Amino acid sequence: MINDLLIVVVIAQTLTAATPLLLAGCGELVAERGGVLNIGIEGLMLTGCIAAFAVTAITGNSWLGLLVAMGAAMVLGAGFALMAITARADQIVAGMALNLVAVGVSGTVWRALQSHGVTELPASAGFSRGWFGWSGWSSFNDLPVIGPLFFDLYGLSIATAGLLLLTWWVLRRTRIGIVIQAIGELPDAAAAAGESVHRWRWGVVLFAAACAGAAGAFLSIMRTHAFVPEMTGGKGFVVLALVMFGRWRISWLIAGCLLFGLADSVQQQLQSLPGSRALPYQFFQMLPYVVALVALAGLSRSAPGPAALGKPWPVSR
Amino acid sequence: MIRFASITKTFSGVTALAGVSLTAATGTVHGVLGENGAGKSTLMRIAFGLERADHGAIEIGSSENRTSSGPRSPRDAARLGLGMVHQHFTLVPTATVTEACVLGASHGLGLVDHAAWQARIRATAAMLQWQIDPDARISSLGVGQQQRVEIIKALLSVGSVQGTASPFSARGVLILDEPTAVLTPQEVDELLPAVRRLAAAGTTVLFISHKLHEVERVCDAVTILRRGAVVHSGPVAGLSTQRMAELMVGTTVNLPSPARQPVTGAPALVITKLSERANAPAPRLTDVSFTVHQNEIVAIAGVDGNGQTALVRCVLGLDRADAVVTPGIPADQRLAGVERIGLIPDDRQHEALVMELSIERNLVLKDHHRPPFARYGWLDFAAWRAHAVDLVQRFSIRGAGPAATVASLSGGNQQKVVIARELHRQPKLIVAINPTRGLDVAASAEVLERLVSARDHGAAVLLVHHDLDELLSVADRVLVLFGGRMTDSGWPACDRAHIGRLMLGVA
Amino acid sequence: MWFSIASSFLPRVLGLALLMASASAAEPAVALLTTGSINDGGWSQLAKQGLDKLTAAGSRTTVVQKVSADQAGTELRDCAADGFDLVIAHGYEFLNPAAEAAKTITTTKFAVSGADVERPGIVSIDFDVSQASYQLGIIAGTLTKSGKLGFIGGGAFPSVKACYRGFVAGAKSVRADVTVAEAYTSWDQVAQNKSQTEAFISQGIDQIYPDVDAAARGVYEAIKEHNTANPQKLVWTYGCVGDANANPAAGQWTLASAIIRLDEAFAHVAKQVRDKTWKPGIVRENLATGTCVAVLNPVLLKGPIDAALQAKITAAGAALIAGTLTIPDERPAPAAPAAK
Amino acid sequence: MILKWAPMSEAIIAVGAATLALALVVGGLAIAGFSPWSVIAVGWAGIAGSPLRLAICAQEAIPLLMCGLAATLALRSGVLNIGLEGQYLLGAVAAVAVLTLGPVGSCLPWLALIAGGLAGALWCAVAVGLERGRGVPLVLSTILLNVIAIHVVGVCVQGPLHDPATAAPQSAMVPDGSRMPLLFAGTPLHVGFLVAVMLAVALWLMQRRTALGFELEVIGLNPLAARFAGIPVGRRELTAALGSGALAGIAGAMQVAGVTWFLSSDVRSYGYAGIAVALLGRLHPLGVIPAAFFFSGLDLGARQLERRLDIPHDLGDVTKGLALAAVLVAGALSRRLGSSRPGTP
Repeated sequence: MINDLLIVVVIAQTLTAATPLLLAGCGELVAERGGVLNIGIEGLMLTGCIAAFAVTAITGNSWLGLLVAMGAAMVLGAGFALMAITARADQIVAGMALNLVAVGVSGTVWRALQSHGVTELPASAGFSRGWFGWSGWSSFNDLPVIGPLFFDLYGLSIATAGLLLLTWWVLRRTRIGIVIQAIGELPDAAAAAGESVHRWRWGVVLFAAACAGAAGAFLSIMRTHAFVPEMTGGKGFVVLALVMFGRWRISWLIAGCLLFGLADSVQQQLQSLPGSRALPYQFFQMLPYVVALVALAGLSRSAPGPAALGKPWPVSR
Repeated sequence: MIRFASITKTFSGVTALAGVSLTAATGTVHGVLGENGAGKSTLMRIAFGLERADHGAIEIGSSENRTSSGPRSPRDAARLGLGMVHQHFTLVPTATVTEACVLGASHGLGLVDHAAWQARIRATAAMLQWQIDPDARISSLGVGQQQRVEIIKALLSVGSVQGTASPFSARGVLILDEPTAVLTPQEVDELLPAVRRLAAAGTTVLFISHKLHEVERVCDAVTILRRGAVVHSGPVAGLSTQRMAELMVGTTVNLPSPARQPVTGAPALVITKLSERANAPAPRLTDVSFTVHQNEIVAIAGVDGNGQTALVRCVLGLDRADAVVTPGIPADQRLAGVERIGLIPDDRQHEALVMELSIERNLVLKDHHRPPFARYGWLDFAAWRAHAVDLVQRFSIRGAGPAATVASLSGGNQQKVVIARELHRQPKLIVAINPTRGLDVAASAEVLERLVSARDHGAAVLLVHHDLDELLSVADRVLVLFGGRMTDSGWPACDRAHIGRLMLGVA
Repeated sequence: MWFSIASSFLPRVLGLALLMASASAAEPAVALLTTGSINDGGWSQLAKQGLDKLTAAGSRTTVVQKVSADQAGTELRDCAADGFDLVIAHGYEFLNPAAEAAKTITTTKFAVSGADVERPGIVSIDFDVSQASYQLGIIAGTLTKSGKLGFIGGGAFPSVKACYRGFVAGAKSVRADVTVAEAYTSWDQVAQNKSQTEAFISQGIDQIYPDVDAAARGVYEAIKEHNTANPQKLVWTYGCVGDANANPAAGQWTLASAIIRLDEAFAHVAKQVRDKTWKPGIVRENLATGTCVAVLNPVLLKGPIDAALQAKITAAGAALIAGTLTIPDERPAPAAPAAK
Repeated sequence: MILKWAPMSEAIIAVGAATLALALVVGGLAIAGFSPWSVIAVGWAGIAGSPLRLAICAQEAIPLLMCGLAATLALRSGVLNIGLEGQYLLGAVAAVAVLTLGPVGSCLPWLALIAGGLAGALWCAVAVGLERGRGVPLVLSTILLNVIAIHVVGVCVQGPLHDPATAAPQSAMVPDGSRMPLLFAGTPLHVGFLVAVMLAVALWLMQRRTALGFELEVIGLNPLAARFAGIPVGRRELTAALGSGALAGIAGAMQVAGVTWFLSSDVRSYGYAGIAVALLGRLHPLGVIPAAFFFSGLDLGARQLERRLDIPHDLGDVTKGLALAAVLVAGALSRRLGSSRPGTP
């Protein structure tokens, strides 16, 4: 059957692997377009993982888990905004502090959950494949090609596609996009137009945090139905690299995430081939990262990025 | 119309405005004259809602719009019918003209109807008899064009434009903050009639300036501020420029008078057929040749963005180019050469000074690695201090002493630090780019004085300057750069108008 | 300074610790060092459970988790200084640090579990899961329809490689033409393991044996998803180290688990310390000692694992214990001692 | 990254922030029902309860201190080297290669440090080369190179550096004769501690008293002004980047030569922690020393608390993050309030 073809499987896996990257990347792209570099995305994703898992495991309500994951990430994101925007501290450092706190808090919460015996999601909880479990769609799963590549994906994968489209549209066609461009390129211009630079930057940071939280929820309550400490495994840092790789454009971000997902998916297929053991397995595991690096080096000189990226505002002299 | 009534404002104990009252009638152009620090900008920031007055009232348009202490925010100002064009443009370089106008002139968050906005921009431009491409990127526009975008944006923002109807309104007030500071004479000649057209259509224009002849040409009435207080207010007619200058400054200030000398010095900088590499961005420098002799100030005039930056970078050896000959500086020691040139760069805060460091450290910056300031790479701070104390005194740098940060100094004193560092070694060649930018009249005069004195002591000075008046007052020779090519103005047998035409490439 | 105030409390706290130390002199005091979190659902969690049994038996115990090789020396010395009679360093990474610690510390005995070589002064507990994995391989070789099997490891550690070796040998013993794909992922990235499993399934692999601790959850989730959607093309799986036969995700498709009875192994060493029969060397835990065994999923005994298959597994087990059947060992001879 | 040097107020900020973070966490534990006094007493005993504990604390501070110095050198010069993590690992790999493949000898640990420094600098040079040659931002390439470095370690300990005696992915043991000498017998503290402290002092002197240090500071504060003042900015930045890579590499080499004596695929890196330490030390080479002790003390104390009182040691990470956040906010506020404060001469 056509759906069993390697190419279809690899593409489907690529889409799934790219989903958390795209989701968190979409938020971070908006934040960076608005001039805020948050290297704490890794920590926010981890926060999303544990918050979604904890709430879903305790209440059995996956939707609540997803919401709380976004909310918890936004709370930490607010802490970051307080440091980096309101107090005008260095954004990179604030992001590092955020990562440290998030790793520690998620570990502590996990310990607390375990000491109360909460280590599994209830059987019925957690999102499954398909469009958030709407049964009507599942009959399309077996359609050739579009079944596995469209109907049998996870709900958040589809939602992410929609979010990317919406973000692209908002950035391109609405005044929101124009203001975000202004606060990222020349915050003084936005201020002169009567817009509050701080309020807008808070907005983009909270949006990025919500996206990262949702990406974390994808990993824990949707993709794997489990939590393991540090299960994000550096994906948040990959997201940062991909946003820069994507030159702060949605279309390039999508290309970058898909390329990374494809490399990951291909290395898994390669590892399964007989004879692959002639090479240490670490060669395969580093493949996606090497591909990303080579792709970057192969591209022409990358764009400089938003002019005010990483710079506190107002600049005090 | 707009009326300020007894506006008072203090910043941490320092009075910026002391009971300033001013009335600009509907459909007039009202000049606001004053030196830097006289309070013009503060008054306008209060009018535009960026600051709040401590006391006083502002009345805009008609009596029902009266507010006790002015608009609360720029948005509020726009609602009241007040638009402002800042001296420093607030245009996002990556945005298009349309996007810039949408950002500044509307406040919704929703979908942007690009077609409608483009129509409005075209209509407004047409009425001012301007050509504007709404899809052009701001970064691709010249300064004059950018200013037009700012004016259109301000007009659109006061909400008086409906569809393609007239952008002018009886209640609209437009503030132009030093609008001619960056323009060529020809661009000024195009701007001033447009200002008159605006007034004729019913808009009230506040014209902030310190250029007397422009006020004379365009304004109906003028208010002169000095140290936060009104020293004169009344119609322009019957007020001589000499009187205006006296009111503005308080005393008579003499710009250095061009004491022309016959060129006797040896060539200090010889540029022969300088061309940028083929892949350089436009305007690409092409076949630029000139010589600067000792005892001579050669001024380069030109509209910003015609290759001045590239020329300076090539002369300094920061960019590679063909055929630069600088006597005494081998072409391959490009960066070494920078140290020997006395350089007063355009943006002193970013290009010359390290704001976070002390005056002392900034003064030693170029010499830090040689004796007596360092031996074998090891620094001798005692020598630094002695050096700083000496220069602070010689160049009368006023501040909290050599250990104070440069950031704590006023703009004029910051520039003095740069000049002290660059000129105390009596370099053979001095390159100065817009050395008086942002300085008040007295400080400007002092800076130009220093350049002339250096010239008199034998230095060759290459001066790139945006202010044509100041440039003409000190230059021994004027060259004009247009589109990357250099033309000799034929000094001294030429006049302002001729230089202006050369700057626009229409001669 | 509040630090000096705190230090006045110090003697009291230390006195408390000493009091605890003398509480039960009969049973040895045992400390456990783990590489991972004691709630990792696998290797480290099982060790904690093993330790808990010792606690129940009256030993004073402590556990130090998430210890890296950098910190191992400190922690080993700490445990010795706290008067523990035995430190079980649970992971091959601790072999060298424990051997180093044993050079200077004689009061405390060190046992390294999961180590495959002998080092002077310490006990290396070598868990040979290859025999139990061989039995799992028999099931896989018998039940596979495609003839394609898969093995996923978290990293190429000795105990992991042993599982792979046994599994391959067992499968080939019943069906010579089977192929076993081998992939390595991560111990903590659940999503990565799920993707790897999906990649396996897409290649027609229908028996998957994971040795990735808690991240095996990803493997089971992938199998649950696949089997729910394709009940006619079932994929079967196994457990490793811990008993995964009742795992909540894919319990009904988990045929058997090759488990390590860490509690028994630990009790064994603890008993030697108590009875003063402890001596350095390598302890081989395997099918014969009853600590590394295959456990069939009881709910599937009437289904896929029929009586004939069960008999085959039992017979192979007997042969492995008797030594008439050996699994090819690609490891070097254990004779070579560490460089001095 | 722009910070001014005013030692006393910087120290007050850092100490205040650390105390605040500790107080918050201990207070949180008090709310959770733990006696704050026993928490402090047990934690303190774990850090400094005996000379041995102090020695352990110092030993664990070494890699943090070295990576902190590496971060200080880079960040002060405006070079955003996030790649310390990978440079540390490559330094460890090179050191193990020297120590286990070469002959045995007391000069070998020092050779290993040199090799580690070279390897760290080389790994950093890859990133710098990509930036200069291909325009790949340093932040981006180093993030990717950090991940790649972990796998490079894996490849090495399974391949060329693999210990043939075991199937485990780890290197052979460093022979006794090739190890870093210990500072005090009976403690694990090795002479690398002195080396690290001397490097801190050397770095401080370099930054404060040499023309190179002054140039790096100017570049860090305003690269454009540096360029216009005739400082060869590109070359100086390269010096800072490679220097920080070398320091991180030496950190990895020291850890292998002095503490672990072998390398496995599960090796731990201190690169990111080093950046945090440097920031808590307010990017001052001497401030980094107490900051490194604070971090290693937190680790030790948290592990003690977990063993004795069953308090999750993850709270140590939370404390670090809070301290960093507090120091950041306090620094930003003091900069804003004290913008007219005279600088140091």
